[in-house]
Amino acid sequence: MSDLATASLPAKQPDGALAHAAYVLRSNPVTLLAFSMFAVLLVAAILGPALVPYDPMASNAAQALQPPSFDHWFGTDNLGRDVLSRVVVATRLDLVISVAAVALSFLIGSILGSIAGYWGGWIDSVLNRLFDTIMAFPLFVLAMGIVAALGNTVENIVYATAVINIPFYARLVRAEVNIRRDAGFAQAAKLAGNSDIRVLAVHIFPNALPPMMVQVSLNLGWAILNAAGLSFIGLGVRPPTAEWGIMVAEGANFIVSGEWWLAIFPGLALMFAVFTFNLLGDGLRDIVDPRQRT
Amino acid sequence: MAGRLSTIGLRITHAIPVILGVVVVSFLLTRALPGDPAVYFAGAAANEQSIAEIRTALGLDKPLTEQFLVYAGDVLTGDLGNSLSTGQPVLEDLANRLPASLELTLTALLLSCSIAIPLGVLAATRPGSAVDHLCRVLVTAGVSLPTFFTGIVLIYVFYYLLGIAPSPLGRLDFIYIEPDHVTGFYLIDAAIAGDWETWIGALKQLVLPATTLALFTLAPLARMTRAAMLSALSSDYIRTARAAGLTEDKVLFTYAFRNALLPVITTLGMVFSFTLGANVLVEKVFAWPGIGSYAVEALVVSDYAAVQGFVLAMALLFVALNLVIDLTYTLIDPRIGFETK
Amino acid sequence: MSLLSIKDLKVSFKTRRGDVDAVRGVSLDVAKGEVLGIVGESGSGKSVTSYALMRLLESNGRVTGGALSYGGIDLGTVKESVMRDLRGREISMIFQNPRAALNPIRKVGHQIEDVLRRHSRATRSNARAEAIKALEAVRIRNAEARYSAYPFELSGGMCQRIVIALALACDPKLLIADEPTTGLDITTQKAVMDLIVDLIAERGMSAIVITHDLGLAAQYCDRIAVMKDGEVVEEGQAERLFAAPRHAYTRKLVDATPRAGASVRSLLPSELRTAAPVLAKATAPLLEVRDLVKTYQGKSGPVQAVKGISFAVKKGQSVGLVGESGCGKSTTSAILVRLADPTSGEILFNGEDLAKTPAKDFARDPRRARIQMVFQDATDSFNPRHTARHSIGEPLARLSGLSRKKRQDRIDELADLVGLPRPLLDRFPHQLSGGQKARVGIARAIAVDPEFLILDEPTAALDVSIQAIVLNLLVDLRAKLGISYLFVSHDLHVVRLLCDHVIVMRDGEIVEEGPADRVMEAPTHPYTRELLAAAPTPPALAEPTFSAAE
Amino acid sequence: MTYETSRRGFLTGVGATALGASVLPFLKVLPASAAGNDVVVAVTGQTINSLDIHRKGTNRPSYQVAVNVYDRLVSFGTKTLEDGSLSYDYAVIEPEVAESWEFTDDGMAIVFKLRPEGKFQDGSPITAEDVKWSFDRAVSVGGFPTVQMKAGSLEKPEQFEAIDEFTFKINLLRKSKLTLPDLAVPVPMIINAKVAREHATEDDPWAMEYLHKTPAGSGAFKVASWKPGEQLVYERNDDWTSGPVPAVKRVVLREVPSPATRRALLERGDVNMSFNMPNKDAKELSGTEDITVTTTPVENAIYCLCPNLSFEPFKDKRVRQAIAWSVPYEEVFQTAAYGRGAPLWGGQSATPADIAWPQKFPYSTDLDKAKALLEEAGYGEGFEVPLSIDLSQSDWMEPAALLIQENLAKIGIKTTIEKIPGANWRTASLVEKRLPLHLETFGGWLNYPCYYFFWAYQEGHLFNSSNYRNEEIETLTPEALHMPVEDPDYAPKIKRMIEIVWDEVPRIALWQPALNVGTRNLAGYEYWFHRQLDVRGLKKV
Repeated sequence: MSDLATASLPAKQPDGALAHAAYVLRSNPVTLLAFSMFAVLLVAAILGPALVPYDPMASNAAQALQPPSFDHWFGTDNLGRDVLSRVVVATRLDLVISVAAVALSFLIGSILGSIAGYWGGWIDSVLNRLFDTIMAFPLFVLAMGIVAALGNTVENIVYATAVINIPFYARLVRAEVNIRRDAGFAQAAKLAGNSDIRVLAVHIFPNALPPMMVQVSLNLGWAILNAAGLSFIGLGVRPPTAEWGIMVAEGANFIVSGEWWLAIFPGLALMFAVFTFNLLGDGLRDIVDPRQRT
Repeated sequence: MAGRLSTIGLRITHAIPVILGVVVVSFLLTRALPGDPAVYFAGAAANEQSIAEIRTALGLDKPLTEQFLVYAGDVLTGDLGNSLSTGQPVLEDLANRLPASLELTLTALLLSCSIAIPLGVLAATRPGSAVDHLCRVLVTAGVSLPTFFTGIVLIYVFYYLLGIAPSPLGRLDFIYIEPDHVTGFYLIDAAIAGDWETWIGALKQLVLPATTLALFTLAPLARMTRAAMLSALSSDYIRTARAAGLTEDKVLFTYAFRNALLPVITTLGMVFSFTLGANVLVEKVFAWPGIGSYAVEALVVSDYAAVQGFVLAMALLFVALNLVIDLTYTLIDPRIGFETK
Repeated sequence: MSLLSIKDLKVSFKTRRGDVDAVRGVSLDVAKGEVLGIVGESGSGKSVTSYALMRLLESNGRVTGGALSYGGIDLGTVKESVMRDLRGREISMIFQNPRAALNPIRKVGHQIEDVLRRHSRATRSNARAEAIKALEAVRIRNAEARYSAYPFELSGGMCQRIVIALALACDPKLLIADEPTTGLDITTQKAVMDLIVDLIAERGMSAIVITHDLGLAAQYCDRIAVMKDGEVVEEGQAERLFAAPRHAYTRKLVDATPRAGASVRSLLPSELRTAAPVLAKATAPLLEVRDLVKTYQGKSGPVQAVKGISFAVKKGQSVGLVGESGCGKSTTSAILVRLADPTSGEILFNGEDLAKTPAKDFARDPRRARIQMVFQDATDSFNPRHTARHSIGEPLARLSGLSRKKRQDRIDELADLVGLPRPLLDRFPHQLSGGQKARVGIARAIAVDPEFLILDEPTAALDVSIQAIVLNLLVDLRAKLGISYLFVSHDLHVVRLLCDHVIVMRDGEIVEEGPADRVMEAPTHPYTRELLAAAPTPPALAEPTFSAAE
Repeated sequence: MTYETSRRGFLTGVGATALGASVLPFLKVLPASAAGNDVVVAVTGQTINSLDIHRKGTNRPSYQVAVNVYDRLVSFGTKTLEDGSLSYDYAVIEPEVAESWEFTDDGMAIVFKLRPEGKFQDGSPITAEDVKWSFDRAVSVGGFPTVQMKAGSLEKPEQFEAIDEFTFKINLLRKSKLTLPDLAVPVPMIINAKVAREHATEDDPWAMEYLHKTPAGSGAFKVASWKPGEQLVYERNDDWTSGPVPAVKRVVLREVPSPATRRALLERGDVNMSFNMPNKDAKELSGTEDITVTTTPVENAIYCLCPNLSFEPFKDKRVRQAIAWSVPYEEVFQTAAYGRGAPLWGGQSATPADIAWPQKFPYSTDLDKAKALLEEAGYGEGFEVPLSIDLSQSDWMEPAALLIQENLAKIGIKTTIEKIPGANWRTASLVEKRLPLHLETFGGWLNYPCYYFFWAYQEGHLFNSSNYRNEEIETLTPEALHMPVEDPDYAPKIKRMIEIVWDEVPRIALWQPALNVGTRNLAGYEYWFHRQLDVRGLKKV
């Protein structure tokens, strides 16, 4: 009975997720870079306010519009605030906005998508038309409309960003659930006495998570851009809160007059964050892709 | 073929509830906008009475349901109302501005495709190589740039510092006379008129905004091309084709690429509609007289008719775009219309 | 002089765990006009050998040693451009899963033209005519019309014919057929194999047939090479191999191949054979199906998948349900196990009509534990995120009402029962082999002591040697636990080994039904006869290596 | 009037440039400087949304069409300011369509003699009938034009009489110093009534639809092409009868929303003028070679911080004074205005010396005084309040608010800054007057302190966003409003009014804003109270 003896099995270590992640990181330098960049972002978000050299809100009219120097690495803005401090401190807010928005759309999208994908039928059709309707709007303009209508607060930016992302998650979950709806393990779960909802929640949905994690990562970057775009047209957070988008938007007016540091540094920070999330998405894809595993 | 036609017919029927939904949502959204357009447009020295007069003139004193019925009726007859901020009929505004947005978006996508697709194919033929990683980092960097930021930097560098680019003044420098209106696309109209001077002028204006948008759209296209090519190249029919001794070019392009094109076209469609939305910011930076900048301005002043008209136009465009994609699909993939959805 | 000569071929693959040697010094010769069969179980390196020969290895594989010589040309060192000329013109290859092997969005005629024109067998002007000729050559009727067809419009068998036409279009001298019939229905299998052999003979070609099915190889090949773990363990004439296998592995394979006259125990290697268990006589009825109808809403009107069938299963009885794909056997089993609702009809289980409870509510029905199922695809039927222990424990947790502690004990007990080493219980499905997964699947199905077990082709994806073990396990369990089986399969030979009673289905109807031996030996319906005839018939063994247990 | 005709007009009129462009094909980019000496290119950030100032919904930037394309009976004179720049002269009323006018003996009517040679742009004569129709229209259509006419006591059509072809009479409801100046503002423009009537319909008796897109005036310029959101092209009316024919033939007014782009265009010499530049650009570009920046403090205008008296802490005068003492005026002025404009803080006396308006308020930054006042009022521990600003004016409001926020925090007043979108701003701040603490700006077209007080300090009036009411102001303001400035009672009344609002500070003056215009190779720019571009006097240099 050769298939049984453990000894005759190829000497195979159980392929843990960590070991696999380590392999992906080792074999792909870009992904390693992405994870390191992500670590930097996290540090800035968590410890930012403790690390920065100046109070990001404190103005100093005498020091307004100073170019980058030893005292102010990123220069100062029109109110004399330290740009470096503001850029670093803004990390937390920007990450919170994107994470909250993505979490919200992930949650709602998952529920709606699971329902549509698992039960199908008229509820699927109705939900699909709903998603089509949202997608038929130019998404950024829809976000603008929502923020304009609800008022520009951080929460509303989060809601708007979440709403325009819901269809993407819902569609993805719908597809992932749909292909697994009649999978053997789902049927086996039913035979084991699981109700439909349990089968969906415990067996099918967790298996749809890996491709969603990739979407989540890419989406985090996009959510940051979206919030920044809203800030750029004046529908962003309240001053004097530091936020990258609004800093770029305000700094943009200073570029032509030579005060490039006002826009460039927050712009680079924005780019850095989005870049990190996008690269991270590719890396996550490699990590969660079962075909990449032995 | 009948199967394909009915698939397309089905798509059109699916579009009807979407358009209805868009009409309702856009109506509600505009009503939820803050501010009272009547107050805004009554002007600087208005008093209660003049505000009330404007409110009546705009029909804003009626109950919401009645306003909606009036609006829906007008939409059915093709009347989108007058924009308050430009003072023109919305339909006319859109007709004037849509070609500008489309010309910009299409040029950007053309530019983007001509770079992203070869890049994606190149990366797919050498997965895991340095070229692959480089492509990935480059296109990811592109999509990480906020368009408004790229736009400003490009203007600063190429116009202000280097002086290579023309002044960012919309579609045509004022020294040129706009070509006779045929399609509304300056490049096409100028070519029809044989006015190459203007053609070049229009092209120059397009370069920077189109580059800005193209940078942003490279990533999804290149990524999808790479993924689709990889999956096509690893499929059984490629092995069959190789086993039959077909040349690498034939395998790559006739066999793999055509199959990989399907998901790329879907992505292209999504990117297109996304870009039309993202135009808003680019148009603002480049003073581009498109519908995106129109919508932003309308939104800020609660210009109901303009916002609704814009949203409706975009929804129709979206539906039309999906139809075009479906048609393209049926041209490429014979299976369409035979599979259950 | 041989047409093809492989000397000490070594192929290795670069993987994360270092280099894996897939082929370790294989030497083979194919003479002109000869059909060589390469037989082996999965992972034996049989396909890799052929890909190495064609130089179509995946990018992480490479030839690390040996020589490949085709008609004097060294295939190992010749330039890629020359190799491309050889492929399709001198050496051709056909693959398993014919539908995927064709470009889905290109007309089949054009795909053949591509090859013809590549090898200058046709010009632009006569390509169409030549392609149609090539189609006609593989006995495709109405070739003109087929020329413009897309693969999705054709049946699997037709696709395989197209693939053959494509491979033979340029009159190659050597054809490599890699599992050419896997995934096809048994009757189609036979037609395709007959065609290949006829064409090879007609054209005086040589061929290599790669298959896991020793019976098939024996029937169609002149000579057979048996491969195991990247090496050829034995080589010889088909008859000789069956009659007097020299290598232990060959013997094991020969034994495990189901064939007429063999008992389930005789499939096992002789050292493992034990006395067949004694089965209690089936008496009282357990399940009775009456006028079961299932209608689907198809694209062009309703489709009847099951057209009013009736049959009964007695307590402790094992009933085989046989038919080709699309005959309605899977639909029937899904309805019986209450995963789907019938359109009409009754399912009397211990006298109660189960059809009255909708499938969606059956999960919480007290009778849920009474009827269980072993799934066909062992990989697909396990939640990839759950360990074997978790999977087996699932029905216990939901249905048994046992405490957590008791459940763990029961799982261990079950593992012992199905012969699964306990340490393996903590592995994830992808860390288990096919046979192990089959055991886990069976353990899960019997965890809550069902009275009735539906076995949906439980061995279809397994290698024959593992199949033999699993089949024996099932027989033992039936004897030990007194469960009734409904064994769903396409393979009459396998069904006969396990079942007392056989039902043959076709197009949603039962065409023949009766005791297994009677149906096998004296089929009354022509379809049953056709099925029996289509199954590969390995040469009868000189003498049964083990006398049946009766 | 359709697009086609306007385009044809554009092409036939364009002569020089069209020729220029086709003759010089090798010139890849033709900068503004090379575009010919009679073409001026100007950029602005705003959209002109109508060619008719009387229309409902016509925005401020569109008023310039009324100035450039239409004439009025009278106009203001021109004076040269100390810095050498030109400004309209409020003290001088000059003839435009009217060649002369006189008050009747009782002073209750004005009779205007029109120029007999006056011609509309279509060549038809300007008659008293046209003037009457135009004035009737302005007082009848409602909305802004009617309100503005009313400010000059021009309220009913019955007041206007066409005596004969060239004699027009206005009967006055009351004697008011505001009437004659109000005839020189853009609103009472003279429309070609014959043309307008042709396009009037029963539903639209005042030809609103027609005149919205097609001007019918007699002004110095015609509209050659108009693309809302893109550009407006003025073309000289070579037969202008109401003044000297302008020096430039065409003026292209390009709309460029981004201030940075506008600055770049001016710096690179691609345009001749950037109208209404941000203060920062004005500060940095003034003194640059080739670019002339003209900064004119806007008359009768103040940027201020308004505590709303409907809300509790602000009902107490001492709280308002405390805020007034806590504003970091100098920093605000330097940071938000880049020092462009005039300071309005640091006045030495609590009583005004003269009736100049605006003049320095008797406050400066003194946090100790502020704290003391707050203690006195019982708000020693401070309080919380939102500080609202207008999104569309965030260029100055935001930095100002941030600096004010910081200083208020120092005396214990915690503020959160609330940005309100433009559409909502007017409703919230002026109509509903519901913003507890906000920034505000108002400038009166008619340059009298009483006019400012009328709008900004009288209860219920639009710009009194502080909900301020003072009985004395309520009586003094209407008394002073129509009174001639020479009246001996006038100055004491005004001084008293100023003293009251200084003491009670319902509006805390921050500074007097300025209008910045950058020009390049261009002379003849003239500042007007309406703060729109008057292109009539421009000439290339």
